[in-house]
Amino acid sequence: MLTLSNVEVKYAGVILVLRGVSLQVPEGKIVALLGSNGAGKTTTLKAISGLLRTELGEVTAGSIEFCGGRIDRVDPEQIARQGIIQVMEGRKVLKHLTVEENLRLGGYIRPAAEVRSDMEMVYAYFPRLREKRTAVTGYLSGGEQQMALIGRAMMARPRLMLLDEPSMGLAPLIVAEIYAIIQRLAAEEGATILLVEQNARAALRISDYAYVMENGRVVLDGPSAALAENEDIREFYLGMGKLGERKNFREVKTYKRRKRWL
Amino acid sequence: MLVISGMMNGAIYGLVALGFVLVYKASAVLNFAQGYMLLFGAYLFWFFRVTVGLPLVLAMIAAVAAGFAGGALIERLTLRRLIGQPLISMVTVTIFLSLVLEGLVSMIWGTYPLQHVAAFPESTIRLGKMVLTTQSLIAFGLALLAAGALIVFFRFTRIGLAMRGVAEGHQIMQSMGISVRRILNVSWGLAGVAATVGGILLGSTLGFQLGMSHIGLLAIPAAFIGGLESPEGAILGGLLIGLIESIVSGYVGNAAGVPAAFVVLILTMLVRPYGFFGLERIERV
Amino acid sequence: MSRIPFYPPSGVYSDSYRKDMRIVKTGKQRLMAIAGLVFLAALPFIPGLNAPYHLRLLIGIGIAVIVALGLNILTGYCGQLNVGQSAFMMVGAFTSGMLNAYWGWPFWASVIPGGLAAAGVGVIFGIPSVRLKGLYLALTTLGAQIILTWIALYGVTVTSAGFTVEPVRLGGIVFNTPQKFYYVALAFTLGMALAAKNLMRSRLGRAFIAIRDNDRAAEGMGIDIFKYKLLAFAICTFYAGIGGALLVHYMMWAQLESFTLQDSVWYVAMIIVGGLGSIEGTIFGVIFITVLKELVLVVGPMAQETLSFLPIGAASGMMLVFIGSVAILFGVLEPRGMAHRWSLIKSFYRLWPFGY
Amino acid sequence: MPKLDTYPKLLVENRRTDGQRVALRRKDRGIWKSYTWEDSFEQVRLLSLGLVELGLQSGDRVGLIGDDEPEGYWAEAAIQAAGGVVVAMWSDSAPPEMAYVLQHSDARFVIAEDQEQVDKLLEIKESIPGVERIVYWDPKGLRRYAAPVLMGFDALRELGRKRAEARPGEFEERVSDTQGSDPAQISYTSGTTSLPKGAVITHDAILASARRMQEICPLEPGEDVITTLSTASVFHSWFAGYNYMSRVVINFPEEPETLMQDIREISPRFLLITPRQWESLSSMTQTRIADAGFLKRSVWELLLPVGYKVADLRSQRKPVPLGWRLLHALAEAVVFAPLRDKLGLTRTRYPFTGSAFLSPEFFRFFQAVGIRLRQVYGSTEAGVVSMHAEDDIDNDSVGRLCEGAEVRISETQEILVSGPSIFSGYHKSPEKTEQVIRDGWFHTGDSGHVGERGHLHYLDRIDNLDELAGGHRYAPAYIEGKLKFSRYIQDVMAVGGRTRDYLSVIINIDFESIGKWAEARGISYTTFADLSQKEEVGDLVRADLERVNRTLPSEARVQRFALLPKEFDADEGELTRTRKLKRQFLYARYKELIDSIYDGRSEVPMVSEVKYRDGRKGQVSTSLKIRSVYRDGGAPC
Repeated sequence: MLTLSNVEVKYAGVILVLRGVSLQVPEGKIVALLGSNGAGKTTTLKAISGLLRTELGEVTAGSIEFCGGRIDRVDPEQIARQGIIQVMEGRKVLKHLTVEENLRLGGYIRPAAEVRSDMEMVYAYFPRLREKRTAVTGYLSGGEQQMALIGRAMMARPRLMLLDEPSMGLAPLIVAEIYAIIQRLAAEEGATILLVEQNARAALRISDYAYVMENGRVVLDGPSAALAENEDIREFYLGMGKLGERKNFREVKTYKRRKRWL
Repeated sequence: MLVISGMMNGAIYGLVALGFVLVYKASAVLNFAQGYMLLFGAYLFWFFRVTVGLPLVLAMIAAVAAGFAGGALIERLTLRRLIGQPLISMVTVTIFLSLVLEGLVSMIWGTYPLQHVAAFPESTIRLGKMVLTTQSLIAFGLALLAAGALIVFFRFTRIGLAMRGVAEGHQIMQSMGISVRRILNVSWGLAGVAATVGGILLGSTLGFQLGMSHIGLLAIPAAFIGGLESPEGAILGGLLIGLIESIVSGYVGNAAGVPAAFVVLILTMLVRPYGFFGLERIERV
Repeated sequence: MSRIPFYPPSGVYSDSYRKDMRIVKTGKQRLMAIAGLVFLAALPFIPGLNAPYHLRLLIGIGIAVIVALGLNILTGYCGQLNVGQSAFMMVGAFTSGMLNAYWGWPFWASVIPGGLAAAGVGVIFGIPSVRLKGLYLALTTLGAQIILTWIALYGVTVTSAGFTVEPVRLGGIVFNTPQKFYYVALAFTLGMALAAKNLMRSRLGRAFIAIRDNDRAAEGMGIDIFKYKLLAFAICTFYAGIGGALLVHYMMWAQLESFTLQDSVWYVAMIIVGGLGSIEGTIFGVIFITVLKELVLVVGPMAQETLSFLPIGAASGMMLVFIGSVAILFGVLEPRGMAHRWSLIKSFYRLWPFGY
Repeated sequence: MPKLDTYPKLLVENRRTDGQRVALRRKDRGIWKSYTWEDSFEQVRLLSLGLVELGLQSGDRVGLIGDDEPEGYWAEAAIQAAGGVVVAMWSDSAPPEMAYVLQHSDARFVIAEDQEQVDKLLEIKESIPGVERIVYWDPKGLRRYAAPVLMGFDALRELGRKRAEARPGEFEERVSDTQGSDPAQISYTSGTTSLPKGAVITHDAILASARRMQEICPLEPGEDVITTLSTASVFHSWFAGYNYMSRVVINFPEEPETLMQDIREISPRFLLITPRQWESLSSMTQTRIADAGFLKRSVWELLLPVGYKVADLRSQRKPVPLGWRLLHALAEAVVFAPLRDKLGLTRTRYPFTGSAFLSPEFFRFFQAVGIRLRQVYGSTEAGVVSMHAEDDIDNDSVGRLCEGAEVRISETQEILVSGPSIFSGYHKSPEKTEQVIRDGWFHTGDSGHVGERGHLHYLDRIDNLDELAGGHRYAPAYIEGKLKFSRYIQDVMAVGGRTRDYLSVIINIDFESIGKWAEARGISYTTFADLSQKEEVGDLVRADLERVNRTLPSEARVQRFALLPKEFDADEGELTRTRKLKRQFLYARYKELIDSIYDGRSEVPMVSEVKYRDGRKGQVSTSLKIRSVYRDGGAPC
């Protein structure tokens, strides 16, 4: 459905952020994109959704195809109309508008008739949003905001959803709740999801395939189950020290062991 | 007597302030060129009416259409490339725009006042001991009408909602498939219309001359007192400013009106920073 | 091989933090700095350049640099917009002028109070807007411009018509000719520029930059936003006041016409074109816009004769349009101004033979 | 005047004559902190008396492990001042290696740098009962370590201070007791064969080598130099001679990682770095210029040949005609001088390479750019044997013989050395000493000959010298050196020997530059293993092989090659600490690969077992392609 081959992204023409990233997102699957801060995960998402252009970023090499058509030169609005909706990190809701207005805007590109029925569908998924319909989203709790965001994205009936760290800054319980909903979305609505996450454990659990990125390049990829077993992933992303027991901060060494991506 | 004429002018200021609010609501940019768009719109109307010789109504429509096109053009040429840039560069560009507009007007039509043209039949009506000119009555009516239309537009239409969304964040809206460019274009176009209509009315009452841009500056305090975000606030702010301006210049004389308006602006900023109708800014870290 | 900074040249190292922070690090730089100063000082005596017209232009640039520096400190470093800079310049000019004309204070005694007066008035206008986030300062400064011009016109009778001011005197030398006044202007400009440069490298400068980039984070770090924004505005208006005082003592005549709203906009254009947040940028911007204005003043009237259908007064309109659009082009195409272009050239030279 | 035949004596002398002059400098948080001779003296005095207080007698061995920092430098002098013998170890050596060395040299104390080394020592604590105390100088992270055996530098200095008050003058007295003939340090050479051997080196031997270096490369007091090699390498002790004997200021880089930047800031007069570092410098330069803009690239391509021409003429001692001299002056100003400035070598009069083979191409490249690169030949056991003098550089030799170094060539073309600078035998292994020292002559194990201008020519290690089935003799290091000149190849091992009739090579690609090359051509890759097996990368390396083959005699041409999916790594015992190939170990480990190369197979499944730093094992299985240089595998076209 979505294929990136050798995508290279530069900010302001100088700073090389992505150095030849290639990945595939098959139809109806959940694909996870792991990596530490600054590995280039969010940039990859923004390259796909075209939002890079508003930040002086541009795709300088390689290509991004979505259902056959190339979309790396297309305006963000057109890309969204083709069914790729990005849920940005940091719970970027429209603060001063109410939940309902957020959702209505979400369905802006859909025919007005269907907006009403879609709204019901979202409320079915997120009952808590129904109570807070008329509240100004600025005053909602973190979890509720995240739900509103995902709901807003669902309003556009996307064929591909780009979720950027949905679990950031949320309590574990709410993270579990949101992940459950994401899984239901993929199962019931057949939505394809590209999930960017720091929380590797949760992401690996619900995704079918996963890529690991490090300073602008994919350094490891494979089925999520296999990756969860991989030595280095356990060491560096799942915080499992030697012999599988959990690492605690007291043992942190002042020197850094060299990663062996062999 | 001063009260009435103040209210009349106030309506025009309100209308122009509406244009200011439109731009702020959609792109959080303080449009310093609003006063000069008024000037340009007025001269356009004069051009259609006198040099081209169109009948009154037709000239007005042509001027308004040109006003819309002018506003949209400004957005298209300059602000479009600044979408990702910090706010400061957008605001400074509007400041330079005011220079360019003033320059264009003085280049095309020279710097001396133009021959007087009345937009509406000139007659006076006596109401009790007060003499009212039809001009200002029509202006008053028109201003209220425009404000009403805009209020409805913002509350209930899709584009209005989208406009309020764009002010929150360009990227968020783009990610939802809403063309931020088109929304900004429309909002600048409407601001152009408001400025042109204001220009026509002001021109017909005070005459077409460069000084009009100075009056146009009054739109800013009017909009601010109203709260920068709400159309109703802009109209009420305009009326208030009109009132103050006429009373102060009546008693103090020598055009004390304009500075007085800004004194009021600064006072309101102290008392109610978000104006009477503006909404509290939500800050979340 | 990690990214090695290639400046200063190899072999230059500092064994104390003071040495590390010096602006002039290498011998070559010191040489160039001295040569520059000597050239500037000797300028009035170089036959080719010392025509009165050139000197008047240079003095104008010097004063404009001082005022623009103040504006860049506020807008470039602290992120607040000021559209009434020439009004505060006027306050400084008239205060220093009146002190001189009516109380007989010599220039040296009246210039600083002129600056302080401007800063005082600035603070009065600044307080309401500085409390708020966003560009409200632009509104109050616009208001200041209009209110102060009105007061000068109608309020204080003496200033409306303009009054004479004695020239600068220093131990017998009367600086009344462009040759002589050039040195006063040069001294002030260099002094204020150096002060600005070091100011911005100090703790204060860093606080301004923090406020510009993310005022919520700055507040979180314990920077009292209100105090620092007000301080930045005070410095900006102080610079304007000094510039005003200098202008008045140079022209020996204080009048309203040289402090209009249009001038304020020119100052804004200068720092946008020159480069926000850079001292060298301010100097580039001032020179660029002033030269452009002179050019149009020459071309304008000629154009008026040739294109006869243009109405009277078209020349001034042409200047507005021409320079206004240049400023817009810079604002849109090169937001970081000429200073950015200058730093690219410098790095190209420094990185030779490598590319990065 | 007591005979100044040990570094501590020189230290005492220097403190007396110019106590206030700067002796050392260290970069700390961006600023170079200076230490005067007085400071150095004070530090060494307190540390030495502290050690004596702990029970150190003269002749005892003390281990020293850590990066090259002033504290280590002072510790070395303190041990020698108290008559002790320094046993220096590489900071990145693995715990079992350290255990063997400490046991073998029965060291009584160990001075370690930081938490990393302390952790390793604590791990092997049971196997080194002889060590009574472990002293560390960088306390970061060690605050909660309760082990009684641990002690900080401050505590040691405190002990020293107390003892100094109790017995004033004891330090000077102990220093003057030491003799030049006493052993100064035991250097464990990792050697390319079995277990490390501990070469005992006396003060006289070190000073002799140091004096030779200073005769050929004299430096004035107060000039700046920078340490580049760890305390464990014997070169470090000769280098310290500059500090003690000519009072040259030694600068210590902040971290091993920031070495290149610190070199640039100091622009040292004398600089010795390993061949691997010269190779990476040259490939960095070429990559960066290739990435630079069109103008810079074309100027470089235009003027480089001028540099080559003049360098060749100079090394053949021919006069440079006026035309070329003018052109060279232009090239110097436009490209070479700025380049040297970027590399930080503007004021470097003596750029040196040593301890391993560096192919002539590199010498020619650096000389073309105006860096008069020279070779020093010597070893732990033999001391400094030969060096290039300023005006007498010949790219094919390893320099003119130094005064006092007598050299003879045995019938098997082996270089024999004798003179004051050779070592006095292997610690606790007399039988190994006999093998190597016979009637005063040390058998270096290197093959070579003495040229006509008194220059020593080095070919390769004796046991590496090999010959093909057809009887053709070849030196693997020579071929490997030529191949390493290409910026795409990081390491290479030549394979041949009597049972084979042609040569083949196993290559480690340079991940960074090939990665860039691949990105530029849109070839997507993920890991090192994946990149190394790409068809396009194979062709790229084949082009380099053909280039080198053209310069080799036809029988010695490389026929087949394989790109290894993992880098040679010292942690797995494949390289010595100075990055030299451990050939026997590699032949054994990759036997299956080598056999399949010669069976003509084009693919071999390879499961290479990877040892993580904390001892855990991991498997990496890849199918490794074997390619032949000439399509038909037949005779070279």
